[in-house]
Amino acid sequence: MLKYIARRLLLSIPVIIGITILSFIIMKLSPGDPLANFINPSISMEDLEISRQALGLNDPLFVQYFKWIGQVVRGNFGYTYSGNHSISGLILERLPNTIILTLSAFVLSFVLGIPIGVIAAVRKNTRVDYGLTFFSLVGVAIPSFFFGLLVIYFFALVLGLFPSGGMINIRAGYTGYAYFKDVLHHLILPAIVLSLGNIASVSRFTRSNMLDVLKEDYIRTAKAKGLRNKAIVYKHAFRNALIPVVTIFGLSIPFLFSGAYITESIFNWPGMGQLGITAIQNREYGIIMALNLITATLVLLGNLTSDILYAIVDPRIRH
Amino acid sequence: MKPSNTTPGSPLPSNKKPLLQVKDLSVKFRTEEGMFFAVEHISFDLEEQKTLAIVGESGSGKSVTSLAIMQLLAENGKITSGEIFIDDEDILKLSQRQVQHSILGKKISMIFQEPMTALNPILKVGEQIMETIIEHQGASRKEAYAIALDTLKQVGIPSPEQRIKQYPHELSGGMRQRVMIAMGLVTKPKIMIADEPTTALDVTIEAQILNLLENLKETYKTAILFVTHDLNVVADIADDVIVMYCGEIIEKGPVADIFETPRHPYTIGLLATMPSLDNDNDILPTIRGVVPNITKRPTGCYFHPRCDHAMPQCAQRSPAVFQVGQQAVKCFLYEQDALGVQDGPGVQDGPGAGEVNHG
Amino acid sequence: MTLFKKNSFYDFAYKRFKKNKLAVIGAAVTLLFVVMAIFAPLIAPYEPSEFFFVEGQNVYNKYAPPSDGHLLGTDSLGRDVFSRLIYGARVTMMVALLAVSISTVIGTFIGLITGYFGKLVDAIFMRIVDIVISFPVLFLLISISTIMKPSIWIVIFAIGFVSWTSTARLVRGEVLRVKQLDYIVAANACGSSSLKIILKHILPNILAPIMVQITIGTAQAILMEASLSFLGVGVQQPTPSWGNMLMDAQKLLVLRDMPWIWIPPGIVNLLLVLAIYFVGDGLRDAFDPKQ
Amino acid sequence: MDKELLLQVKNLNKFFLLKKSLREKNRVYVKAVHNVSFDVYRGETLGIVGESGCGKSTLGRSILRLYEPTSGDIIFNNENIMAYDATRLRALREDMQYIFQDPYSSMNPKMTIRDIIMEPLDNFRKEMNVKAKEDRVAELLEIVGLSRDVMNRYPHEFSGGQRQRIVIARGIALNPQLLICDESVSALDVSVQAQIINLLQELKKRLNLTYLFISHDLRVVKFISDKIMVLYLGEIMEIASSDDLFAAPRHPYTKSLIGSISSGDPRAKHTRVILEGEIPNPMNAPKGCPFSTRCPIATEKCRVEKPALVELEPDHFASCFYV
Repeated sequence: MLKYIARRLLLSIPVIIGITILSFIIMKLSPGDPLANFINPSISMEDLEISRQALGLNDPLFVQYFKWIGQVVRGNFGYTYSGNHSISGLILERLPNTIILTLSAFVLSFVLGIPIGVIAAVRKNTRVDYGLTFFSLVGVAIPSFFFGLLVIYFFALVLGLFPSGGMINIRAGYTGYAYFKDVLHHLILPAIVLSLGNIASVSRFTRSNMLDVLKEDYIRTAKAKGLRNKAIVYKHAFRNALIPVVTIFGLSIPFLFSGAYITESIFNWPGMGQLGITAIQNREYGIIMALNLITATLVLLGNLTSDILYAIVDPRIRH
Repeated sequence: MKPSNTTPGSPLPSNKKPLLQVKDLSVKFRTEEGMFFAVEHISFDLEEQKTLAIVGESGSGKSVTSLAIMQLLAENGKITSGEIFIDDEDILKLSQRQVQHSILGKKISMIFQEPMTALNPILKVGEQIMETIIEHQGASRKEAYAIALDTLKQVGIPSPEQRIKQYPHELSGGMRQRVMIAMGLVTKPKIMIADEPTTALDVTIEAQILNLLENLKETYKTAILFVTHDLNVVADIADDVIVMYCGEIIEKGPVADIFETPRHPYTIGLLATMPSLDNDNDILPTIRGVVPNITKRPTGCYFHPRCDHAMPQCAQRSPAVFQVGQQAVKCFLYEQDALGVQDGPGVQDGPGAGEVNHG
Repeated sequence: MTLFKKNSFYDFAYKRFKKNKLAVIGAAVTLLFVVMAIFAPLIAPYEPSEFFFVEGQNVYNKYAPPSDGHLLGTDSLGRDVFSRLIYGARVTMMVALLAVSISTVIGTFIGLITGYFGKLVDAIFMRIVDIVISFPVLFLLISISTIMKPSIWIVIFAIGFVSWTSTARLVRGEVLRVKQLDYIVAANACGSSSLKIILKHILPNILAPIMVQITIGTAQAILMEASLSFLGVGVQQPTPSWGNMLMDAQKLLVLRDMPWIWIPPGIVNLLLVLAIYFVGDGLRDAFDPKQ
Repeated sequence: MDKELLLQVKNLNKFFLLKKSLREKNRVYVKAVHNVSFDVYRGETLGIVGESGCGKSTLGRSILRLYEPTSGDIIFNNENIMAYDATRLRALREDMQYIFQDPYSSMNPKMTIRDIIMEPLDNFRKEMNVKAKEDRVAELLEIVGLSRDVMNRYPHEFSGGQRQRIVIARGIALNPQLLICDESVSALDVSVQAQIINLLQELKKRLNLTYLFISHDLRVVKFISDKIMVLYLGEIMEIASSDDLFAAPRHPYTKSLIGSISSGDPRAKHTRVILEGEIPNPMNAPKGCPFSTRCPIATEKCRVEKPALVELEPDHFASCFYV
């Protein structure tokens, strides 16, 4: 078991390095000179060259890469072109908000997706199954921004049940429990929008796994032993069907981070996604790369956790 | 004895009451081309502490029969007629819950061909044995554990205290089959169905398992319905034999009679095609042709296109069952001479084993 | 009448597919959209970028509600929403199909090579796949779109180059499964070359899951394109795309009071993707009769 | 009758690396085939028998170099094919063919029977035109007892026995000298099994074939083979002519193997010999004689020292200290 984890960790080292190289390449390929934004017409070419030297922009690429990586390891992603804000500061400010949103969506996807899939599989070829399957397909097929807009339109604008955006009611200045309640109130719609696609894929995946497992020989054995349906479905089938579902824990993380871009921008949720969108509009490559790198690392960690979980739930791998 | 349209009850007059009685059972399967009979109007009895072997080639309906008794047919299979009595109770009339509660695992248990896939990979073997005891005997976990451990000892598993905590993949094929058998016996059912329990095993392990089954039958006083394609195994283990072909019982009788004087041309052919250790011919006797697909069965007697003794009537209608000595045979050859007359195509003067369609 | 060689695998699959109502409806709807895309100039009443003016005035007829002249009203620049919707199908389909072609070719090639030859090639390529999938798709797409000047072609290549990984993983897995079957060893035993084994024995036997993947991939590419365009880094104005037609709905006023501008493109987008998913599910069931 | 040596296997080893490690002593190998040597004469059938994990299939595939042997020599028609490069190895396929156990998976389901049987012709008979090849396919189908009408059909339209006939037709398409049959009748029903065994017997005479017949079924092996080799955990236990082996088995394993099969006679019930214990995991194979863990007559010597394969009588070899 420990060996397995160690092996997985070892394998992710080249991947981490690859991620940083790819991030670096994308950054270097970005058009325009990072200094171009600051060009003061009064600065002479010589002075510009000096600052280039100072910034290390004339070094060979690999030297630049190692310098950059050295900074990144220390958590330093540089500064924005405009306003000279520390990028890590900006991101740290946003990171918790994104985590609140994605984590809620993550929990929702599995808390709702797994039971939906199980029910559909157990009630195979009934109306319940057809209904749930259709719902899942719509969930996978609907563009998330369109669903977001629909949700805002109906639940915020027409019915007025929830706020249409933001994370807190700034004017109210809540603290303590009231603050928590206010965030929750703002969180519900974006979390639903962000998780819908994931709920749908989780339930589809669970359903098909359940159906596969229900056809296994050991289910027949369980039936032959005269066990109750409940024991057959939950003890024998469900636990086996859950094993592959663990693998999509990891896969759903990039999915949710991608989705956060759109959800956050529609709902004005002050997270990394929204920061990213603004960065794109302002061509802040430093921010974009930092975001890429951070999310890629989070995703990698997610996949790793998911692999380890897999090994924990499946005795065949554990040994 | 008068011919009947279905196979008669036990060929052996006996005052023992059968534990398991299958009467006129038919099973249909839905395929993409329509509904077809997998098993047609079969009847047989299984008596206390006897071993009844159902033997047949693929597509003969032998496994379907055992699954139908356990009500474990696949979704596209359906029992269309018949009765299955266990202790004088027609279990087809019971609700699913009643069958689960009072029949399966309690009065009748089943072991399967592939012990690897038939055991749940993520549950410890002990747990899988214990749950049956807890379900049917209301035992506590502690009691169940003790019983499970004891049963593992009974089936000859070395160091059961360790094995009980292991997962199926940690055991060898032979050990897994022993676990399956322990699982089937742990509630001391009166009937056990064994569906090709040794087919997936090596010869030396097969011998061990067959030996074990025979011993356990004595200890547990269990009757066994043994489903197999292997006539050698039948010779070793069975008291009575049912030979199936295309979903029908074509011959039935005590094992010694069937092996000594097989009556149905198919049974004769089947016994002759086995390569034997002391036969040194160059060419094996064979049955020509192939088993027809379930969707393309011929009219009349299903065997007639492959039969060397086929008569015009064989193509037209299905023969009735005739009693010849201890054997019941579904073949027109015995129409005139039913009841104990020996001049059918027996081994002596009929199409003897050695003569069946060489090459 | 059969489209395929009698009794072949595809003949059976076709028969099963035809029996699946949802899949047939999905195929019909998809076909309808394809026809719409091809014959857009004949169906659309106006040019997609044609500006309309308020009658008798030199002012754009902005945000006009649906009327006889403009079936679905006009947008923020006074363009006919209905016509843009129809031309949008063209853009959407072209982007999706080309992107899927790219990802399928790359993914299949890499999957075949890594699965068949294994060892070092496999280890290297699989790490590359790990790297690429570690970046959330939209992040990568956005990065690529920001580096290069956004255009339809960039969108196509970006989607194609980002989404080959799932095809590659699928194909690799299938190759590994098929590779150990006896008929591959048999082909080897009767002297067939590796190239012949890959092309004649492996590829035809993994085509079914690849076709399902193409279908699903097309649906996903449509969604990706729409998302990118909605965020302003995909297909750029004035070219109409179902995604960029919804950009305006980020304004509260449009969202609340002018549903004709954003609901129709959203609905058609949903419909098409849903239809393609139905086809994909139908194909999967038709190819795999066990289900 | 002069016997012509067709195949000679010398000290063949095939190890599978199970646990990688940079240090040799930490690596774990499965010795699937261990130091196997035997001769096969032209026109002869050598039966290879053993239980699961004994390496019989690995041996069959290694001889064709479908698996690359770890070491040893394979001399076929007086040439050591271990020295062959890829091109010559492919050319060798003309003379050595392989028939698999499972007729369901040994044909590409997307190809017609015509294309399946034609594949070896496509590879080696480039001079033949399509018409000639098609005629040859028809001829082959007739040889194996099928009609030429089946050419345009697909494998799934046939029963197991018919499929095995088709596979055999493909196997003999190039007139090979050696045919390796790997459990070729094991998956078939009894009545069909007899048909295929007869077909193989007939072809052997007609085409002057030599067989390596791999099977776990002692009855079948006895029936079809001239000479039998008994394998256990990758090593040869005994080799003898079919009659000798059954009449007077020498190795304790052979004895138990023969004893453990049923007599097939209900009156002679309970005559099976029960060999206790299980086949050890090949990963932890015993140090000495591989059979020592189950052998009724094993001594301390057997557990530490490997007995050599010795010729007890002419053409009867066994590897046991106590024969």
